[in-house]
Order: sequence, then structure tokens, then C-alpha cells
Amino acid sequence: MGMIQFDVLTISGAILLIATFGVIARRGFMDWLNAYRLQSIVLAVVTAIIGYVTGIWEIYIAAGLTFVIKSLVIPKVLTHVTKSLEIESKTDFNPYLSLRASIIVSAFLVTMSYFLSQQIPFKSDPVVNVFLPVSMAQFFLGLFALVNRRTALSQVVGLLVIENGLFLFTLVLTHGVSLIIEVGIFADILVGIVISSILLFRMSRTFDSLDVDRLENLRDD
Amino acid sequence: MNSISANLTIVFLLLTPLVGGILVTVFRKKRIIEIVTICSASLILIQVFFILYAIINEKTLSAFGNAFYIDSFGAVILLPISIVGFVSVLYSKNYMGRQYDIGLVDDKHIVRYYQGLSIFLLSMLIVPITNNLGVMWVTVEATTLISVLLIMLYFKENAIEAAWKYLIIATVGLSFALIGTVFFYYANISAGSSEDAMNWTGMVHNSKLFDPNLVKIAFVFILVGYGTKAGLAPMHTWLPDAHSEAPTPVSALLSGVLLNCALYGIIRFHIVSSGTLGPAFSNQLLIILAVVSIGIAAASIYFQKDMKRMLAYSSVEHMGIVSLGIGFGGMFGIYGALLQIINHAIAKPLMFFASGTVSQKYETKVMSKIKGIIKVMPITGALFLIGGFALVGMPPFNIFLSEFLVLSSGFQSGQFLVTMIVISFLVITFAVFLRHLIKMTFGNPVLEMKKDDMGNLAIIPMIILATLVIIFGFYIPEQLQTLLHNASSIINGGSIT
Amino acid sequence: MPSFLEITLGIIQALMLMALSPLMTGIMRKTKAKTQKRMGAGIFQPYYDMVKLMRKDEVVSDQSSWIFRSTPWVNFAAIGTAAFFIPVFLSYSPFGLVGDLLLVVGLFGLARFFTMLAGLDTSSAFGGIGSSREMMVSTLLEPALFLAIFVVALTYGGTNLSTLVEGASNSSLLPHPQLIFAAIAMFVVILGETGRLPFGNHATHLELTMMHEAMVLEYSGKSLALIDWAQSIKQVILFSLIVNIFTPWGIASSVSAISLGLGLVIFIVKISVFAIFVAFLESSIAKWRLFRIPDLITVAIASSLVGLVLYYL
Amino acid sequence: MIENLILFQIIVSLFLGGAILGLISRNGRFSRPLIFIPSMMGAILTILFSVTVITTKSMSWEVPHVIPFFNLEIFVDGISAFFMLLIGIVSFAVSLYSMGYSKEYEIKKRISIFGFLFNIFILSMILVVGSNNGFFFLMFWELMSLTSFFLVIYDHDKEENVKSGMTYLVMTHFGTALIFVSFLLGYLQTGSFGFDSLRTSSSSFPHLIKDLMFVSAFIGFGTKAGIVPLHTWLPKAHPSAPSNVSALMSAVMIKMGIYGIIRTVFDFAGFGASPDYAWWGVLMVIAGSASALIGILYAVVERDIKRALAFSSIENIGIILIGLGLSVIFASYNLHTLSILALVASMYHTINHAFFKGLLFMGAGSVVHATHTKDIEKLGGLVKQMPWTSMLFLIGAISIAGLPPFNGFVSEWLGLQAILSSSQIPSTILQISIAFASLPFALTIGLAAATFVRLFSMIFLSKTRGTSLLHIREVPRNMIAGMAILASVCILFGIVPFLGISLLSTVFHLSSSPSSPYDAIALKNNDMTSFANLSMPVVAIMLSAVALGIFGFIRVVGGKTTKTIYGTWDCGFGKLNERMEYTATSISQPIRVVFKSLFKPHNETHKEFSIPENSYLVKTIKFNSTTKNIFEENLYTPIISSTLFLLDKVRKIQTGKINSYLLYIMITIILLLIFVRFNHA
Repeated sequence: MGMIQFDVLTISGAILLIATFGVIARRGFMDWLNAYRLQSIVLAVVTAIIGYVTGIWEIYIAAGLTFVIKSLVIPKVLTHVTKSLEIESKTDFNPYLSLRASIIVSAFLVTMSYFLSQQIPFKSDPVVNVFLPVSMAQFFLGLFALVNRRTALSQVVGLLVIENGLFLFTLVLTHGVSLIIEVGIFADILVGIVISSILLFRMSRTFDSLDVDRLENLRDD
Repeated sequence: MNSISANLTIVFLLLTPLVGGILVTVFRKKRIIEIVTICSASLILIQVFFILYAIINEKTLSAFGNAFYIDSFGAVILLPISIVGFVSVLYSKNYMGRQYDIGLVDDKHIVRYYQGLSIFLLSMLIVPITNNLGVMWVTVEATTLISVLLIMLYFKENAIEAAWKYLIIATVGLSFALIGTVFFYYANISAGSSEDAMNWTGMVHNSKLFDPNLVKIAFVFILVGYGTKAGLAPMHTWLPDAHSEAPTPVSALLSGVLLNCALYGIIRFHIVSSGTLGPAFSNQLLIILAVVSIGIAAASIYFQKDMKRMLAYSSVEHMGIVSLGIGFGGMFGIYGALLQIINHAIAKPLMFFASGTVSQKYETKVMSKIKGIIKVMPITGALFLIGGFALVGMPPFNIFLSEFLVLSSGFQSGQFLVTMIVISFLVITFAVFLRHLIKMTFGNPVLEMKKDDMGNLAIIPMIILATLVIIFGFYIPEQLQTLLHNASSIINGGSIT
Repeated sequence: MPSFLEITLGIIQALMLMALSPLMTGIMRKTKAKTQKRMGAGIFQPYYDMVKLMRKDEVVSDQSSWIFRSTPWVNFAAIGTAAFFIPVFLSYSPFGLVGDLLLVVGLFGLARFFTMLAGLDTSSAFGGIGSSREMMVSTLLEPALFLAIFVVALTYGGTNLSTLVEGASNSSLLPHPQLIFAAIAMFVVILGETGRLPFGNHATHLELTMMHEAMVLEYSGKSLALIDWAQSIKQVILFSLIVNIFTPWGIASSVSAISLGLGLVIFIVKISVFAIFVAFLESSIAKWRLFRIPDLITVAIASSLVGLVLYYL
Repeated sequence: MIENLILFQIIVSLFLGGAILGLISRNGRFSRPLIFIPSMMGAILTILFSVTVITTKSMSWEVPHVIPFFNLEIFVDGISAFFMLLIGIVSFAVSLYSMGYSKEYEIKKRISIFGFLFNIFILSMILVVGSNNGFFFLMFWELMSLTSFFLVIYDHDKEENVKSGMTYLVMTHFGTALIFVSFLLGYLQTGSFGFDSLRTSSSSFPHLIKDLMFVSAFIGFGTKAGIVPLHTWLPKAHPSAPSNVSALMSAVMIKMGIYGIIRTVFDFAGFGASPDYAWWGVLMVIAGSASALIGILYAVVERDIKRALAFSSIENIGIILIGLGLSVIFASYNLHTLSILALVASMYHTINHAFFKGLLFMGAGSVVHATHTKDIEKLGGLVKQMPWTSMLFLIGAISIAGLPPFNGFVSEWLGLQAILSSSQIPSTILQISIAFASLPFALTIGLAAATFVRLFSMIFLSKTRGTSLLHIREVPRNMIAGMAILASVCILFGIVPFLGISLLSTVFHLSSSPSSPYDAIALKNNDMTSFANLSMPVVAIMLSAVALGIFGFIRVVGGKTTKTIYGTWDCGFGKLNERMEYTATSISQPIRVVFKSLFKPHNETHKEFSIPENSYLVKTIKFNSTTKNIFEENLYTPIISSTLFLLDKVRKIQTGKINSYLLYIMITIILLLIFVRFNHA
């Protein structure tokens, strides 16, 4: 393949990573959602690029799906669910780590995922070489967001980021496995989001807050 | 058996719960849907026994090309699913009926409950019979979602909390599992396999050619991922919450069957990675997690106030013992582990049912408030004792044999230190678990209650299980023995024949 | 199987012990009286007392049961039987085939067991005191006695009394220093077993000093006679044991008229001397506090342990 | 021997039948016969069976493939048969006794459950000594523990019964774990849990393995046998259980521990005749002496009849262990005859203890049955109301106190002789230390006499101390019969030791066995001079002869005299009442003072003065004296509390914060990845 493609891949990967960082850095829920939407769009583009590079047509479908579901449907659902809530409960005022600290940790995680990818010997497949670490990084950053954030909403978003990472990861390594599985995964995620939004709804009813600190009745100490 | 009949078998097996669910949605009358579900559950039971018979005779059964593939190991997992599914449905009638009578749930809930139950069964049935590991992952994830729905059936605060934790942690965990799966797939691809690269059969076939480093990392992801779902410490944290808050029949299914499905995933990949690296690698990982789980369970049981939480922790312990057996390896170890899967799946639902009935009678799950069960409800009390003693591995009940085998294999494989540690943990667990059990069963009830056992439909499922518990204590049928032997040879050799 | 003559001789020895026992008591009483500057009764007084008691009617406590009534008989039977195993003037007793020193100790134990029960049977506080003290003392004496026996048995090769005494008579004490210590222990044990000072005092009926008397306080008439007699037989048995084991000179080792006669005379002399010595000792010391007695017994135990070590080293 | 096999199967089915009949007979009129007659028949057949096995040849039975890997192997050789004989005799007597005893349970609660457990309990003991495979051994062993546990807490209305049952269960399970470890070590060597393979190849094990096997098995079985300091469950469980059950437990069940130790030493752990193994014996002797002394010391101050009996069981187990240990020592120095002597001593004591302790527990049961109290401070004067019970109890007391002419004396005589023979061990240090070990032994014998004088007199003699005797009457006939059986056996084995010794010599294939009941137990020195002789029949004859003689003599000399019944001498005070007589506490007071370091007695006196300022006119004095159990305070409590402390730290990880949970997962994956990176397995 040509130099250009490679550059395109690298650049898009970089953009994706930055978008992910954007998601990590934001506080207010709406900013989150926008960041996530942005990231999803980038993801869709990346998917398309991969499709172009590898020349497997299913991947275009996947890209389309991604664009539709992730950057349109899910944000819509979430905004709908949280319409009734007032702004405070949607904003994550005090995560466990300060912004600066969390950036450092994320940086560490990114390096770790690159390191991890080094462990895995690959045939010289540029797509994999570029995007495997990116997807891993996305994954771990999402996980970190889950660990770090205190409101249920932001945890949902963290889940979504993880899921994006997964999607990219699967895509990169499998070049679109048998489409059934892709769809299955998609469906699972979608249902998961729906259920969690139901839960969010209920939570806001019962606890009139989405603060996960409220969810500490079940414990042993 | 030829491919057609094989296909039919599978189709019927999967259709039964599906149709059951649909019927439930169609007529929304409580009595009817109860009967429908019971029928479908018993149908499943019968079909599973049929399949088992087939497997015992001709080792494997594959349908739709290689999409579905059942070997002895899958059958071993299939058996508890059907049995526990049946008894749970049977028990649900009485249990949910009472909840309904005291107005805790309404018709809408009942319908939703039985729909959920059917789909739950369906998804769990797919896990051990599918050949495609990706599909397996999808179904396991599906079980999570459905069980979350079942847990948050009636929106009590704790139920919501448990559901939330369960959802988040399980999803995160399973995402690890997906990564692992894909890694394995990639390893398979790069090993040069073209089609059915996601199929377990294919993977085991090529496992010799896989890249070791990749497999190592992949297995770690699988272990953490499915381990989260299987409740191996320290990823077990969701388990006590979910099990304690779910409706009792669901808790029985969760701990009796769902955990096994997750372990099934681990063991499948364990076979593959043993094919590549030899068993030593995955064994030590399994042993580490197992010991941690058993220890944490032993520690946590003592301080529990809630009956079902205590049972949940004992599930953690038993999952630990199973993976310990697999980790120790050897004929004894693996056989013991498989036997332990079945035994635990028999004994734990018994305990859950008993505790469910008791907590309905006493209107609390708090153990300190429950006294003198044996006086208030003699039969349930006796069954409660049987289940409890079985769970702590007391002969002449079933779990004794499997634990005996597992521990022996520990010495066989030269893991003296680990075995001694585990034995001491088990002694501690014995003491602390029985302490709660005895305190609840004997003594005098705090307030005067009339003596009854909450109806036959509450008793019968327990009696079925209790009989199995006792019989398996000192007699295991020939067929089951052969089945277990084949299964353990599959795991042991990492060979498919 | 021992010959008829031997058996008769053995029986004669036993009967002789029984016959002699009151005399010893008398001698000791007389000695004490002398040392206390009294005239004192004649040395045959105990015989007269016994006959008198046998002729008297009894008073039996209404609280008491058949245990109380049967005790004197069991008591005498046990101690009387013990008498058969003791070599007196003949260095072996044919009953050595039947029993040994440990059996003798056991028989004493049987007697004591019933005496203690009888003391408690009448529900009088005196009996209680006696039994509870006897309980403690006898318990503590047991190891001392056994260790002493241990030393002796090891030295002379057996708890069979015939073997013991023969071995003793054939060897001199000098090569066996451990026997000295054993003798000390044995002596203390004898004082305790016979309830003499500093353990208890036969002379008084003061509850501070009573042990044996307290237990048998309720007895009268025939029963009392039996009890006293049994007690004095026990005393003689113990005396002759210590005498024959530790000063085995002149005991007859063969059945011939001269040696037998000689042995008899020598035995009586020895045992009387010993009795007098005990009496002197008794009148020269005071009764000890009950909880100082364990110290004395400890001394006994210690000395026999020393004897043991000496034997092995 | 096919007949034996059939007989055995009949026995098993009889007990099972009794169990099932008990279960289905729902407290009906016939429930007691339905339960206990099968068990009686089973017991008789067991006696028959074991006797045939002992006299003819061993029986083996194998049922393959009931469960994977292990076959149900039954193998009854002499030793097993010997213990089966004990089980048979005792359980026969106890079943007979229970016919009457368990009547009250019909009113109080379900006797049917009791019958079920009772039968299964006896059956499980038979199967324990019969089983020839580690797995099934452990299975029956735990079955035995489980059934006995339920029997202990059978009267579960009382909290403390359940508590003590719990202690028992946990401790015995701990023991089982150690036994399991010992089997595992054997399995490691032979690759099978079958006892046969152990027997054949155990001699070739490495020495370390042998030692480990022995130690773990010794601790494990010792827990069941109740050796100090693993004895704490015993004085708790026995009083809680119904008396017939505690008779079975104390007479037979704790002997299973002894059985296990014998098997381990002589069969499994590959004991060899070399001084390397002497320390096994030394360990046993030390443990035995400790148990004997401490057990009896606690018994002598105990107020509760059954607790006192339980403590004395600990003592007797100690004596048995001393004998066993001596025989091991002798064997390891290749002194064959001496080791036989010691073995016979300890086994003889095993027989005896089974009999008289069963008898005594049944006696205690009758007392409780009649008076409904176990506190000897409240008893007294029963000899007039319950002549039979008191008579039989007295026989038991004399036997256990080791006094001639009853059986206790014979075994203790043998034991002492064994200790005396220690002078032939070619090792001075051992000689001296064993000689010193005779000190606690002798002390124990003395204390045992004291204990049972106290028990008997406090229960049966003089005036009652609390409960009124009005409604107390003798127990029903079948209970007396049950006791009488064991009592007569006690006397028999005392007066005719030939029985026991020839039994043992056939069981253990001993070279020297007496020919006729009349010739004495004769121990010889090396120069064939007699070391010691004992011929109990003659002793018995002499005792009676002397008694007759003196009776005649006195009649001749004293002539005929009358007996007058009159009040006890009261110094003319005139109002003797039961509050003035000696109490159980006051009787044992001197001993309590002498051994105060062990009891740590804590006395407190409350005085009330009729005139507060005047401290001379005392109205009431309350005296309260309590003794502590130093083992629970200084050994068990620290261990348990420290364990709980650790557990408490561990379970804290369940914080309830979902973030922390996710963090665990993250950390786990990272750690595992690092682990994988840096380990090259």
C-alpha cells in the first residue's frame, strides 16, 4: 500500500485518540455527549477508511451502522432519558482524581496499551499496527473513566467509550468477522444501553439523584 | 445420529423456551402462563436427557454444519441447566404466587418475570451447544442483560443498586472476554486457518500452531473476562449483591447455572491454550484466582447478616474449588471439578429455595432474626440442613466426593502448600457457615408462628434436589460416570475425538 | 504348684500377722505412754478391747445404708487377704504366685474406698472431714508409694514379694544406695497410710487432728472391732514390708525348724523395734497443718525419684 | 467365609431397617420396640460376627463402581472385629437400656428421628472399623460425627446444647481434615486410597512421609479420642447428649480414635522396629500422661455428673494411650514380649473402659431420668430409693477406680508392670523419663478413686442435698437390665482376666496366651525368676474366704448381739440437717487447694449481717467457688480471635463502591498481564 494511506491511517488514529481524551477531560454531561458524538463520527470515518484500505465491503456497512447508531441514536436516547433531570445531577463535580491527575493516568494507560501491542507479534499489517494500540487505549481510557467518575450517567458514557474501543478492536483484528457476530455485539450493546437508561430513569426516581455514592447499601463492612 | 435429526434436536431444544416465552406474552393470564412455562421447562428437561443419551453413545453431536457442536463437556454443562431450570420454574409458581398474594408484584410483573425466565433459559441453553465462540460471547452477554431485567423486577432500592452494579461490572468484564476471544480468533487466522476460525473445533485443531505470546495475553483477558461473570475473586464483587436481591428462583438459576456457563467459557479456552502452551500456564493462573476466591469467601461468610448473601459467597467458594480442580489437572482434578459443577448446581438451588421459603415465612432475610426453623417448618428445616451440610462438603452428601477428588489431585500434582492452604480455608468455611446454619435452624423462634411448610409446590422441588444430593453422595450412575470420564478426557488431553 | 507344707506355712504367716497386729498397737501405745511419763495400759490391752467390742451391741445411724454396714467386712476381707502375700519369717510366700506388691496396694485401696464411702454415708460432718482429708492424702501418697515400689522392684527384679524379699536377703544394702532413698519414701508413706503423726493422731478424737478416726466415728461394737483390727493388721503389714525389704537379715530362706524359729524370733524383734521407733518419733513431733502435709509427701516423692535416678546411673 | 459376608449384610440391613422403621413409626405405641429391637438384634449379630471373624478368618467384601475411582471395600480382620465386638456388646446393652430411657422423649419430642439417628450412628461405627478404603473410611467417619452431632443436640431447646454440639462438630471436622491429610500422604506414595496398598508398601515410604503421616493422623484421631489439649469438645458434648447416647459415645465412639491410631501406627505409617520410631511412642506417652492427669483433675472437682464422667473418659483415654505408646517404644527397640505386654495392657483397658464407662453413663442417665438434675450438689440419699441403680453404679465406680477384684484393676496392673519393664530399654534417658511418667500415672489412679468416691457418695449416700426424694423411684426393669449386662461383664473381666487376655492374644496374634483360666498372668525376669504374678480368680476366692472366716470368728468370739438404729452422732446438738453435711465442693476442697495452679479457683464470699454495724452476728453467708478451664482461655480463645481478626480485614474489600470494584478488575488484569510478561512457564 502507499505512503499516503499509511499517513491517513496514522492521522485518523491520532484524531481518534484525541477525541477519546476529549471525552475523558469533560465534566458536564452535555459536553460529554458531544465529545462522544464527535468520537463516534471519527470512529465511523476510521471504519470507512479501514474498509477502503482492506477493501472488504461489509466494513462499510459497519461504518454506516456506527454512524447511525452511535452518533445519532444513542445520544438521542440518553438526552431523552435525562431530559427530566436537573443539570446538577448530570454534572460530575468531583471525580476521584483531579483533571490533571486523570490526564497523567490516561497517558500511562495509553503507553501501557502500546506496550501491550508490542508484545503481540503481527504480520506487517498497517491497519493493525496503527489501530490496535489506539483501540486498546480507548478501551482502557473508558475503563478508567468508569473507575474515576461518580455519576451513573458518566459511567454510561464510559461504557460507551469502552464499547467503541471494542468495536474498533474487533474490526481491526478480524476485518469484520462473520457479520452475525458483529450485529450480535451491536445488538447487545444497544440493549445494554437501553436497559441502563431504564435503570438511570428508575434511579433518578428512587434516589432523585444519579450519584453512585448513593448506591452503597449493599456492602459488607 | 444423522445430521437431519441432529438439526431437529437442536431446533426443538431451542424452540421450546422461545415458544414458551411467546405463549406467555400471548395470553397474559397468571395461571396459564405458569402452566405453559412448567411444560416448556419439563420438555427441555426431557430433550436434554435425550441429547445426553445420544452424547453418551456417540461422543459428539454437531448440527447445521458445525454451527452447533455438543461434546461430553457441553453435555455436562447442559444437564444442570435443564434440571435447575425445571425445578426453578416449578418453585416459581409457589414463590411468585405468594409474592403476588401479598401484593409485592402485579400481573404485569408476573408476565415479565416468566418471559424473562424463558429467554434466560434459552440464552443459557445456547452457551454450551454453540460451536462459535463469538456466539457464545454474545449469548453470555445476553444472559447478563436478561438477568439484570429479572433482578430489577420489582424496583426496590437495593434491587436497582444490585442491578446497576451487576450490569456495569459484568459488561465491563465481558468486554475483556470479547477482547480475549478476538485475540484467539486472530491467532487462529494468523495460524493460517481460513473458514470457521471462530469455531472452537477449528481452534483446538490448530492450537498447536498458535503464537504463544498472543495466546498468553489472550488467555489472561479471557480469564478476567469470563472470570468476572463466573464470580472468581476479586472480580466477584457483583455476585453477592445480585444473588441476594434477585427473586429466589432467579438466584438459584444465577448461582446454580449461570456461573457454570461462564466457567464453561474459561475452560474451553483453557483447553485451547493448553494445546498451544501446555497446561502449566493456564493452570497456575486458574489456581491463583481459585485460592483467592476460596479465601475471600471463607473470610466473608462469617460476617454476613443476610442469608442469601452468605449463600452467594459460598457460590464464590465453590466456583473457586471448580477452577482449582481444573488448575490442578490430572484425571482426579478435572473429574472432580466437573462433578463439583453438577453437585454445586444441585445443592445450591436447594439452599436458595429453602432460604427463600424461610424468608417468606419469617418475612426477613436477616439471619439474626431467624430462629428455630426446624420447629416452625420441619420439612423445610430438614432440607435446609441437608443442603447446608452438603455445601460444606460433609458426607454422605454429594459435594464431599468432588472436593475429595479435587484435593487429592492437589497432592497428586505436587501442589502441597496450595492444597494445605485450601484445606484450612475449607475448615474455616465449614465452621463459619455451619455456625449461621445451626443458629437459624435450631433454638426457639422469636415470635410465635403457626407450624406449616408453605405448600407442597414449595417442598417438592427441594425434595427432588435433596434426593439427588443424597444419592450422588454415595452412588453415581454408570452413564453419568462415562459422560464425566469423556468430558474430563476432552479437557485433559486437549484433544477432540 | 507349691507344696502343701508351703501353703500351710503361708497361711500360718498370714494368721500370725493378724494375731500379732494388736500386740504391735499395744507396744506402740505403751511406748508413747512411757515417753509421756505415763504408766499406760499393758501391751495386751488391745486384745481385751477387741474382745469387749465384739461382745457389745451396735448402734447404727438411721441415715446410713448397706454401704455403711458392709464396710467393716469388706475392709477386713481386703486387708486380711493382703496379709497372705507378705513374707514374714519365711523369705517367700507361696501366694506370691497369686499376687504381688501392687495387688497389696490395690487391696488397701479397696479398703480405703469403702472406708471413705462409709464416712460419708452417715451424713455427719465428721465423716465428711475424714473422707475429704483421706482423699487428698491418699491421692498424694499414691505416687510416692508407687515410685518407692518402682525403685525396690527394679533393684530386686520384681514386684513379686517373694522375689523381692529373697533378693533382699541374698544381697546387702551397700551396693544399692538408691534403697536408702526408697526407704525414706516408704517410711513417709507408711506414716501416712496408717494415719500416724504428723498426718493424723490416733490418740485423740479432736476434729482438727482426726483423719481415720473421723471416718469410722459412727462405728461401734463388732464393726468397730473389725475396723480397728483391720487397721492394725494394715499397720503390721506395712511394718513388716519395710522391715523385710530394707533390713532383710535373718529371714528364713529354707524350710527347716531351726531357721523358721529363728526367723520368727528375729522378725518379732525387728518389727517391735521398728514399732517402738515409730512411737518415739510420733511422740517427738506434732501434728502438721493439713496443707503442709503435701510438702512432706513431696519430699518422699523427690527422694524416691532420686533413688530412681541413682539406680539408672 | 461366605457366611460371614451374609451375616455382615444382615447386620447392616438390620440397622438400616431399624433406622427406617424408626423414621416411619411416628411416635406410635410401638415406636420404641420398632427402633430398638432391630438394633438389639443387630448388636447380637455383630457380637456373633466379630467372634466368628476372630476365631476363624478375616472377612472381605468389595462393591465396585458405586462411585468413580473408589470401590466400597469392607475388610474385617482381627483388630476391626475386636472393636466391633466392643461396639456390639455396648450397643446391645445401651439399646436395651434405651427401651426404657427414651420413653420420656415420646412425650417431649419426636422419638422417630432419634431412632433413625441412633441406628445409623451404630451402623456408621461398625462401617468405620470395617471399611478398607480411605475415601469410604472418611465418609463413614464423618457420618459417625454427623449422626452423633445430631444426637448431641437432640435436645435443642437449650441454647448451650446446640453450642456444645457446634464445638464438637467443628473440632471433629478439624480432626477429619488432618486424617485426610495423612491419607493424602499415603496416596501420594502409593497412588491409591486403598488400605491394602498402604499395608503392602508402607514400609518402603521415606521416613519423613511416615513421620508426617503419623503426626497428622495422631492429631486427627486424637481429636476424636479427646486427648489433651484437643479434648475441649468432650466435656461439652457428653453432658448435652441424651445419656444413652453419651454412653455410646464415651464407651465406643472415642475408641474409634484409638482404632485409627493403632491402624495408622502398625498398618499405614509403616512403623518399623528401629529406634527412629521411638519418638512416636514417646509422643503418645506424653500426650497420654497429660490427658490422664488433667482429665481426672478436672473430673474430681466437677459438679455435673456427666461432665465428670466425660473428664474421666479423657483420663482413661490417656491411660490407654500410655500403654499404646509404651508398646510402640518397646517395639521400636525390638523388645517383643514387652511390647506385647504394653499392648495387652492398653487394649485390656480399652475393653474395660468401654464397659464401665458405658455402665456409669447409663447409671448417670438413670439418676437424671429419676431426679431430672445433673448437679450432684442437689442429689444425695438415692441409695434407698434406687437400690439397683446404686448397686450397679458402685460396681462401675470400683472398676473404674482400678480396685481389685474388678476389671479396672487388671488393666491398670498390667499398665504399671509395663511401665516397670521400661528398665529394659537400652537408652538411659528413655528409662528415666518413662519412670518419671509413672508419677502422673500413679497420681491419676489415686485421683480416680477420689473422684468416684465423691461422685458415688454425693449422688447416692447420706441425706439428699436439694431435690426432695418423695417422688423418686427406681427406674424400669429394662434399664436396669441394660446396666446389669455391662456390670456383670465388668466383674467377669475382673475375676477371669483369662477371657480378655486370650481374646487379645488371638486378635493380635500374640505368641504367649494363657492356657487355662486358673493359671496366673506371670511375668518373668530374664533369669526366669518370677517378676510378678497375678491370678484374679484365686484373689476373689481368698477375699470371700477371709470374709467368711472372720465372720465365723466374730460370731464365735463375740456371740450374738443386737443392732440398734439411732440418729447420727450430733454432739448433742440434736438438729442435724442436710445443710450441715459435707457438700461436693467441700469434699474436693483440699485437692482444689493443692492443685490450685491448674484450677485457678476463684472464691467469693458474701456476708450479710443481721446488724449492719456489727460484723459478728452473721445472718447469711454466700460462698461461691469457680474453677477455670485454662485451655479454653489460654489456647482456644486467642487462636479463634486472631483468625477472626484476619478474616475481618479481608472481607473489608466489599466496600459497596462500584468504582472500587471496577478498580479491582483493572488492577487484576494489569497484574496478570505483568505476571504473564515476566514469567516464562
